[in-house]
Amino acid sequence: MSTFVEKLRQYRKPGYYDKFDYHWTMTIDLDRCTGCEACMVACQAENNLPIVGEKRFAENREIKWIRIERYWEGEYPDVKMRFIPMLCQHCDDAPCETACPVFATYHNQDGLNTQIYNRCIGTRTCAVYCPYEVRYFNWFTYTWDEPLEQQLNPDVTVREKGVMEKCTFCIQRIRIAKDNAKDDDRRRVRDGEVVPACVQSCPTEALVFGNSNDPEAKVSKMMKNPRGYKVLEELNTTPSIVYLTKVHS
Amino acid sequence: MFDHGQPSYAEVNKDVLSVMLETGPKYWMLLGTTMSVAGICFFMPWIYQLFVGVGAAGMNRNAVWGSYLSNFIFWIGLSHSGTLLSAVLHITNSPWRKAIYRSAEAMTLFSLMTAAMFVMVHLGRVWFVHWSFPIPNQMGLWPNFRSPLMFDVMAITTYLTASSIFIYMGSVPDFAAVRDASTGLRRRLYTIFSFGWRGTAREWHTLGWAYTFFAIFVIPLAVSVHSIVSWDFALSIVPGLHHTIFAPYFVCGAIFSGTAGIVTVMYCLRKFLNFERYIGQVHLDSLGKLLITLSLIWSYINILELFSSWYGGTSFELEALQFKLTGFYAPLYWEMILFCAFVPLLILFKKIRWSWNKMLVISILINVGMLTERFIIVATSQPRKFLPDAFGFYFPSWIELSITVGAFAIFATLFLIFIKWVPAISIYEVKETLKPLRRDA
Amino acid sequence: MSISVLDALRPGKKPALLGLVLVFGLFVGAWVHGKYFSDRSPIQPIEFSHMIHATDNEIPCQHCHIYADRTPVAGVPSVSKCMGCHNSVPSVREHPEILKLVAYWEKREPIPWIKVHDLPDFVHFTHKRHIRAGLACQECHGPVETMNRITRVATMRMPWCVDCHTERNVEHGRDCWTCHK
Amino acid sequence: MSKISRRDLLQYIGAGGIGVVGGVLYGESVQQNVELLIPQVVPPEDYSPGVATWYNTVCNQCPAGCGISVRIREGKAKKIEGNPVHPVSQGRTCARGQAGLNALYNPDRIRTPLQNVGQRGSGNFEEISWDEALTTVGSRIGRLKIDNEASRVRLLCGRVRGHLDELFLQFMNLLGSDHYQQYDFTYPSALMAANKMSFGTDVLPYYDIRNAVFLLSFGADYLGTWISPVHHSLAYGHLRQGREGRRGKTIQIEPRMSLSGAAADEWIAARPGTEGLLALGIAHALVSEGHYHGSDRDEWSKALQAYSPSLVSAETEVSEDKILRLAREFGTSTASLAIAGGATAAGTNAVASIVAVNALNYLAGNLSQPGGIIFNPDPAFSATAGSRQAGFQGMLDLIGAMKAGDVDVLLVHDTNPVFALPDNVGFRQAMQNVPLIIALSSFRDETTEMADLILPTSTYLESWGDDVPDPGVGFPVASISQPVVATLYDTLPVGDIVLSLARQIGGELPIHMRWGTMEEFIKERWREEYDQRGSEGEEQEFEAFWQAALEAGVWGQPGAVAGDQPVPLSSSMIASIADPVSRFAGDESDYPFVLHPYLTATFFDGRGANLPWLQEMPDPMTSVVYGSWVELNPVTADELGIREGDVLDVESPAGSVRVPALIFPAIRPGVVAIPVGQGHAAYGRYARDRGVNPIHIVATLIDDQSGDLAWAATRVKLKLTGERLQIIKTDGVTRTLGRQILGPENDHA
Repeated sequence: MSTFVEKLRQYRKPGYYDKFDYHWTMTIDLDRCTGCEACMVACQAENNLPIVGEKRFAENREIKWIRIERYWEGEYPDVKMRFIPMLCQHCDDAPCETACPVFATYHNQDGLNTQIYNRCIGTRTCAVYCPYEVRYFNWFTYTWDEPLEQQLNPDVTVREKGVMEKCTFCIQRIRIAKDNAKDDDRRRVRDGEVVPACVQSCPTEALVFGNSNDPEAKVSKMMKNPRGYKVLEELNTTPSIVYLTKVHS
Repeated sequence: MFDHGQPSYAEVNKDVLSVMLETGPKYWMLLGTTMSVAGICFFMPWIYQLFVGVGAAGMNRNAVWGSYLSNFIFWIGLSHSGTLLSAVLHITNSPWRKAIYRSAEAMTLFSLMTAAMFVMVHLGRVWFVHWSFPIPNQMGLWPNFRSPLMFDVMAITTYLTASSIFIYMGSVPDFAAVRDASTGLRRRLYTIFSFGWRGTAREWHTLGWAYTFFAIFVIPLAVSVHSIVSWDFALSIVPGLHHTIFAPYFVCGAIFSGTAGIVTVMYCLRKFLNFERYIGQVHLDSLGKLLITLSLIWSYINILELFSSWYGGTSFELEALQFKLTGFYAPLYWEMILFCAFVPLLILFKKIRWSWNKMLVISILINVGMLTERFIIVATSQPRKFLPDAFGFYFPSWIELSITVGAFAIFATLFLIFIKWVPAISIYEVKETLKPLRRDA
Repeated sequence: MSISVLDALRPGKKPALLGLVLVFGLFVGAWVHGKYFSDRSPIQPIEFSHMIHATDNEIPCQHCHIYADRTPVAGVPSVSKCMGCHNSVPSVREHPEILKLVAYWEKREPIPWIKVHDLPDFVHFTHKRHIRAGLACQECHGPVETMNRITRVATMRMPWCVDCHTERNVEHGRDCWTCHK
Repeated sequence: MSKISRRDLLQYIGAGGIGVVGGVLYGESVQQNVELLIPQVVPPEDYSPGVATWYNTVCNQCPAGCGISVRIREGKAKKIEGNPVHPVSQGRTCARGQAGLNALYNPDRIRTPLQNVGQRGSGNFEEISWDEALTTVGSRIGRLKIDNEASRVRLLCGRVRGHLDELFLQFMNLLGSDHYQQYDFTYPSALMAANKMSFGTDVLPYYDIRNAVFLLSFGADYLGTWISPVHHSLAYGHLRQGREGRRGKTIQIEPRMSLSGAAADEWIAARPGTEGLLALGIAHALVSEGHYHGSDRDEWSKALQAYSPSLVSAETEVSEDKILRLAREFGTSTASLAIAGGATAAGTNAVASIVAVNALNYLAGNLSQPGGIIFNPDPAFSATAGSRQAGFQGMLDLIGAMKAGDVDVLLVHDTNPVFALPDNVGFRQAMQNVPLIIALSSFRDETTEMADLILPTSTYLESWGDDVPDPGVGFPVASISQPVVATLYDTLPVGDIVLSLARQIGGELPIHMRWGTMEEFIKERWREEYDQRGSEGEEQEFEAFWQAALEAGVWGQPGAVAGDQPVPLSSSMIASIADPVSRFAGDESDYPFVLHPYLTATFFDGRGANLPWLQEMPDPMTSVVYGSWVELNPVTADELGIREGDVLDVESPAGSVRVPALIFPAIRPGVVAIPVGQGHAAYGRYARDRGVNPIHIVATLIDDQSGDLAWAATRVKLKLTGERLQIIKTDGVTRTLGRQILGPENDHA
């Protein structure tokens, strides 16, 4: 019993993940982001997101692991549009992880908030608990008009009806990078070796991804930027994504 | 105690058993109807949903929980007074309980089952539902014991088991009575059911002891169950759900709707199984008083909830509050307030309290109110959480509505089957309340 | 008539027994199927014998399964590869099975081998990692070199994988995302 | 122990038997179905299963000419990413570029040659063989050639660059027809004309946004659609945060906020059509405030005196001090750059406005300066496609010719004039007079539907070719596009079609166009280029060079000097420009609103509409998917009592469209905007019968100096139809409600 208590005590202390090799982190510079949505299509291509069709959009059942949120500020003529890319924040204290009764979602040693499609029974609790609303449910089994299915990425499962899905930080790419690292006996992957689809595509280089356990990594430097903040920080979900606010001049 | 004069022991047996032993065509017609309604309104849509996916229901990206869950809570709630009430009244040994507790407990049982059905309907991949039970497996996979849903599974199964044992134990002497009154296969079956009950002093003593023990055991259980159900919501951080008051709120609401449910059932028993002699004014009167008390507590908690939301003053809570009180579903909200906070006050008047028909209407209104309450909880907070850009809206699809209706048919079916297998009124306990017979009568 | 439960139960004795026998039968049937009728050892289009190749002629596995240590997939040898050797082995040229092979080659058709070791699409498995970790092929595929017709010895199901990962305590070997994708 | 009777025994055995059978059946039922393990007959050398390979080629979703890398697994294209070594895209891609895979694997691709049966344009086609198709075309054209009537053959392409352009040219020349034209709605003709006027160059310059500190954009949506969005986005990122402690500033001047407008620090909605005037006003202020110190200062102040800020402010409805402020910032910033495009370059004053903007650049002294206008050297390859651009006038000539029956054979490739021209120029009707229309196309768009014969072309991911980004990036660049996957269907790369046509026609064509395939042709041309430039420090042999070029997908000379310094801008130009304010078709009293059609970052000029990923990509500014809408200022909407989703009749002098209204906070009152791209009558299941095409109701006003279509110079009136149509958007509430979502400083609702 005491061991359990011990476990519980040291569980998810701040910096719980520092002892591991990786803590995958992303920074998003809103001063660079132009809301062009290249990231959304990149994600769709990389992660086999379904083409849901007009009807499903009308029903508000689209699946976009990363989306651009729009906020108007002020009124004409002094009106401003603000974009903010919203994807799974991979919180260290993720509300969704306590919610799932079958451990289909959990936090792994790389600081990733993961979703195991095969284990999911579709209670959808995680989506209710998630304050960022970045978890997407497969209301149906989606199909691809032949021959579009030939594009499907073999490194990523095609999800069936009744399971929850969400951003994985392109874990398949992380996996390949780790594999290469192992091949030439490196303990860790090099900085910049892993690039999720969205980060890779971003034409303004607003998105930066890396291992924040590595102080030399670009992302670690970006995180120190005084403009940095976390969305809905007050909820204490300790997200792994740091946003840099837009500069007003 | 008895409105129409006290029956003799023999009459009690006759009255109660006749319900079981003599079955007319009316019964079969009724049963047929409820069953077919259950089949058409509940199971057929569900099967369709199993094939296409949960998308058949009206839920969407922002509102992933819908009427299935609100129904689930409603039925759990309905289950709440039966066993609890019976247990409480047993240990406070109030005599008026004896005539009604058996059906009340049956109600508990069946509404629990109905609730369980809704869990199944809600799940995206119900064919893997067994994963939510801690079954040892080679893969070393366990359920997540931190998950309120996990608590739920535990609580409900325990409660179901406990209350079935409770009701069964109470029925053993009556099974024996059935046995003695019947022949052939039925006699054989009831021989088994009644564990060869003889009615010796020792048996009576053991029964009494065990029954009391269970009564005490069940009470905290019942309270915990609905607290835990409330945690499904309260342990999330969703504005409008993340309230400490939720557990008592749910428990009180549950007993409230449950008691109203009992009134409805009593009415039916009385009308259709002609138990006028046994279920009388006294029951109605005490249940009525109970209803008033509960509705007052309920209103109080409601006000508290609104207040704490408002006092919190965060943009999230205020938005949720505003949407609840003035948004699209505001009419439903005020309807709920009317039915659950104001209508019950009418019971204060003896005229109304003592009239079966009026009480029936009120009890039904209360449960309508409670059903909407559960719907509002699900439909108003969760589609409008933290990021305005992701605000959404939820409206149930016809499939959900039909399943909601079908659930009542399932409940009715189960109850109809029940009255043919178990004495709907506890024979021996009713007898306990009879005044000893006089020789010269 | 007595009120003894036993008396009441007695007539149910035989149906109960029958039921028991039935259930037992089910288990037997399932076992028999697994042993004799399962897909663990299907008839292949060509009666290829690993016994002859691996044991008698002592050809190492990766001579034919060339990708095993380089890529996720071990790779089944191309038809040209088979022919490459068999052209220079006149002794068996007239063997009926070899004639089949030649037929495929001349038609420039691939041989439709039936998959024996198959993992579901949602599993990420790479031969490379396992071989570079020093596992012998036999650890998973069994004594292939003694088989005339290839037979699956392991279940190739999750518990089996997990057990092995646990025994050898593979780093993060029990993290779901190590194998699921 | 009572002994068991035979009957019982049988029963037990029976039960057991049923059990066993059941067990076996169960086993069968749970068994996975058999999968086959198909070996290769002969494996290719570079093949390794389960490992992805990347091939570089050129994107063709818009004319920017980005280099892309395509991820290939087991012979199938999986993902498109930017080519990291390509100077234009530098490893990045836009949404359209990535959606190229949808074009390759599009279910509505033309899979075999098709012949029209029945009514032209009815869309009844039947499959025919290539031989049949080629002989039909070959013999027809051949006969014309023999009768010396080859000039009755016309070839119309989209923007075709590199050696494919040369191939077309050669083909037509050998045929004896000089009617080889290109038409691309998005081609910056006005910009060309204006730059010719200002700098006397035929080559578009390179706008060095990357190093600019103050960017003043007159209607050019450089982040979404203008010239080279990906390249500009990279530049923008650097302009904002790339330089330590030196954040560049951008100003956007346009009546409706575009992506670039949203990104800008300041968005100024001048009166539509007066942007050029505003530029002159700023120029005036710049000179008079003494921010310009050139020797020709006096001439300039003379030339500009008519445009004093006070007058300009009255015309443009931009406050005077704002003009002065802009002038000051523009004049004093270390590297300031002004660009013009979009609606500003699509009025009757297009050239005038751009010249005015060029004047600004000159006065800021940023010509050939970092962060200014860098003049491109002549493109890497002699072939300059620009000259082939028909422009609007050219199209009118073509239509005239077709109407007059001077066209016997019309070859159309990769352009869709039926969609991208106003209705009332009557391209479609004119086509009816052409005896034989041959479409070389991969998709059945509106123009292709009109063809008698469709020769299916392979997509750019299946074809050989090369490309010269235009405008370049300041130094010579050429990209190779190579097939990254095997051709899916019975289609041919367009180059190969031309070559086989040449063979069919016979005569001297096959002799001069002797290449078997496009690949041979490209390689030979590159060899020639290599031999010419061989001296330029390319030691290795050609084969090595070729392999390297294929691997890199691009060849360039970053070291090479930029184009020669152009003639200094003379102030006389200001006098020479026509009215700097645009005229509008339609009288303000009948047509109170200015129609502002705009290219979308999603569909560009409509060519992306058949790609499902793009249809499902929410519009960046409005989050609308599937369909089009008309944008109204909230105030205007209130006045007219219009709510979102009310279907409006948008009527111009040239026609009308029915489209649901969308309330858009960032559009000038009195202006209504409709996105270009939807409204296809054909073009596959994803595009067909969805939304409306504003170009169709554009009045045919032309720019006074370049003669190009002034597609932003039309007035419209709105009528409520009473119908309602749900506009499908992904956004919920687009105000922050005071929540700290955009960060601490941005916490205002």
